[in-house]
Amino acid sequence: MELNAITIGFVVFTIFTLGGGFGVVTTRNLFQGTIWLMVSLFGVAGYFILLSAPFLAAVQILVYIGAIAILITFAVMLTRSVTRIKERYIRIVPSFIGSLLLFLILLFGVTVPIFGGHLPESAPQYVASTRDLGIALVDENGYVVPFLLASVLLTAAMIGAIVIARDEKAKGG
Amino acid sequence: MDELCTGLCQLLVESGADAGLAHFLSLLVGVLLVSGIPLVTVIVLIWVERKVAARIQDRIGPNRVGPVGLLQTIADMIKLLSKEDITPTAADRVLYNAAPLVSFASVVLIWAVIPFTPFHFGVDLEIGALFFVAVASFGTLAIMVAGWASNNKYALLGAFRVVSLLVSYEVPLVFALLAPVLLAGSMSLLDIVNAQTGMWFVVLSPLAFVIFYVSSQAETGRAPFDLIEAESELVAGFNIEYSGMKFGMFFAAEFLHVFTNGILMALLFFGGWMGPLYYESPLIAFAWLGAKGGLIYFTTLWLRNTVPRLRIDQIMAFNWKFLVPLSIANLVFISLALKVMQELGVSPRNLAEAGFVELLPTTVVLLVINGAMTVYLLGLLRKRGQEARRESMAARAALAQAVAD
Amino acid sequence: MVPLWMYLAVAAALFSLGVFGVLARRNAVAILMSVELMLNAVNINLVAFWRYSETSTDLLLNGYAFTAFVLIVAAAEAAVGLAIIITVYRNRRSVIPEEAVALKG
Amino acid sequence: MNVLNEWAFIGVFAVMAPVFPALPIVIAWLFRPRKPNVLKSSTYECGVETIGDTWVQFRVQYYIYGLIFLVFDVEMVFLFPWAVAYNEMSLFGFVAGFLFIFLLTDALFYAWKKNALDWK
Repeated sequence: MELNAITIGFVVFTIFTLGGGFGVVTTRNLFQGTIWLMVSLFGVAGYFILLSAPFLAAVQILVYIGAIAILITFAVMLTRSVTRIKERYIRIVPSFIGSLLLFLILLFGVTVPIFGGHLPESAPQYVASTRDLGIALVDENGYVVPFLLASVLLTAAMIGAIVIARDEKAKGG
Repeated sequence: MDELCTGLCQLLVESGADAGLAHFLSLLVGVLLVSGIPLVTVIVLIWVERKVAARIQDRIGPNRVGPVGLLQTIADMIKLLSKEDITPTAADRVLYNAAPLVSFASVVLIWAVIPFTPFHFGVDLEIGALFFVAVASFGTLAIMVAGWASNNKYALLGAFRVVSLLVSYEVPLVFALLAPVLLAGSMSLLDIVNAQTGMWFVVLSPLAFVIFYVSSQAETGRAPFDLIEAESELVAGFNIEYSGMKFGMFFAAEFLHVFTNGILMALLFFGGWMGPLYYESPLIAFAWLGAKGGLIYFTTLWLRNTVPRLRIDQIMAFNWKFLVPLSIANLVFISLALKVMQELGVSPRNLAEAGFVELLPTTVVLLVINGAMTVYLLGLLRKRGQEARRESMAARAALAQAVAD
Repeated sequence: MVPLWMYLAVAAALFSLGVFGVLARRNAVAILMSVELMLNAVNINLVAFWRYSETSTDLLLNGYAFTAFVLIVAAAEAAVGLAIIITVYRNRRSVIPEEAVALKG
Repeated sequence: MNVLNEWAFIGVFAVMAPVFPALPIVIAWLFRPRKPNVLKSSTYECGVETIGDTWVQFRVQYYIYGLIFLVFDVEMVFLFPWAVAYNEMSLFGFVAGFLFIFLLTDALFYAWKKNALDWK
């Protein structure tokens, strides 16, 4: 691997993604955990840019850092998760062994043997643009059904979450 | 790498520098040039803000340091340097210090995609319009972090209120932003400006501009939505524990954000650098953009200094029950009318190549639709206002009755 | 260009981190965050496969569009999941899933 | 490749952007006086001693606004490709986009009817 903008970017975003992920599963303080999660997801957005999908990167930033981060923060405050739980883990040893095994299987059992040398190292030159996505999303031969189903899902999620979260007996605070 | 390496990069390579290094250096010079503009502007902006506020309040404003007080900001910065910087013991030190940096950086980063003239810009991203919304969401998170990391009840309470205000007003902002994107058929800011050759978008969709204007006023936390600064209620809000230069950074970010929004509105709705003789020289184009952005900026200052603050329940109700439905309806009507006209062949499909005359029928139809919506909305608001007045008068009368009894 | 398997390796690592978080963390909010990590690991894979496969030339946007839909599902999951956590907390004063056993047989 | 060059610019810009505000803060750190004392660096609550956690319990309404925002944020983001492709789109696609908007507007009106939008 030569040293150029892409490889530098890849290394930086890997540090962000995995470092942030490590922070999420280890930090005691859940507000800091939220920030770690955002660091990790920012790294994933960086990957999307390296993979020529800048629209998805923008969506990632907007949805996660703009909305889900705020939502998780609100939930952390509402449940006082920051201060209440002293012990972080249950069944830590079996979980650790299990996830380590999973990682090794995924890496050396699936990824390296199948994709290590067989797929082309260079990607196709032509990249679909946001306009192509827009046309495909609402095309009858494209993704119009999942597109509308997604809309139904969002509506259902919003209605459901409002019904669940709303407190009939008003509370001060 | 070779075809990318032009201009300064090429010069460096020819003088014997490493190709990668030359590439990086030319990028760095570009970044410094582009970011220099907002950084110089913000120093002037603080002076403008104070001077305008003073004039509106019938004062003179800064007038001691330098000619007409122009160097006042420099003097203030030197003063801030000598101020003690207190970090509360209970604070989360890393996040506490990072928040002002992210807050300021999120505003400066918007300038990376702003085209200053047809030929001078940092980058012209395919997703330009989405980019600045995405970058602005870092600013929201920075406020949340600042409020939490201060470890202060007032700071956290202030941050919660401000963040819920910011996210709420982002909805109409982005729906209004969809109108120019739809008209231009592109998210690149350069394409959006070029599509306004025949007709400015403020004429094609005035309501979208009004919604964008109002919600960006809220996004920057300016009156009548200045919950960020609600001194009388929240002892200043999320930045209460900050002092010295870090406190200054939050304010610099806010001032710069207001002006940035002015420039963005000039680009999205007022044809950017379009104006007489703009093609003669990039300087004239740049001057046009600056003049339009500055004028919009001035009106926001004017508004800030003349209207009172709303209560949070009023702000939220105004957003969710008025601005959001309006912005959705606006988008629906514009896209419907345009599609019908395109199918009938009255309206051109590519606005960038359409002249003023070709666009006339489109303009008239869209203006009529916008006018009808405005009349309806004004009627609605009038009715609602009368109801509210009647309610509060009844409440007042009941109170007087109770006191009399 | 970075070879495909490196992206897949990072995604595998992120996924395993998420699995560890889901299994081992006590707090329900932390578990939800770990699920987000797993979803994002899947997204990296989808986009990487889309980018490196030959089909991206002829408008077959499968990976691209799937990622978009996964994002939508992630948003819906976060909204409902957090709402459930808040409600459980309100009724039981606890955010530990093992303690919310009212629906158990 | 050209696209990535643009993003390299954004990358350098993103690295530099926090440096600009950091510079004056660092300079201030070099010059500023340091006289901390217990009272000065205690939590500022108008002189009253702090009681209890900072993380007091908040009202659920904040979460509900965040939730409605999240749903609309996701919706808006997917309207952007639709708006970009607007001029080249078939009538069918146009109507599908409309349906998408209407389905989500439903949710807003539901929230409105249930008074979930009221600040209480």
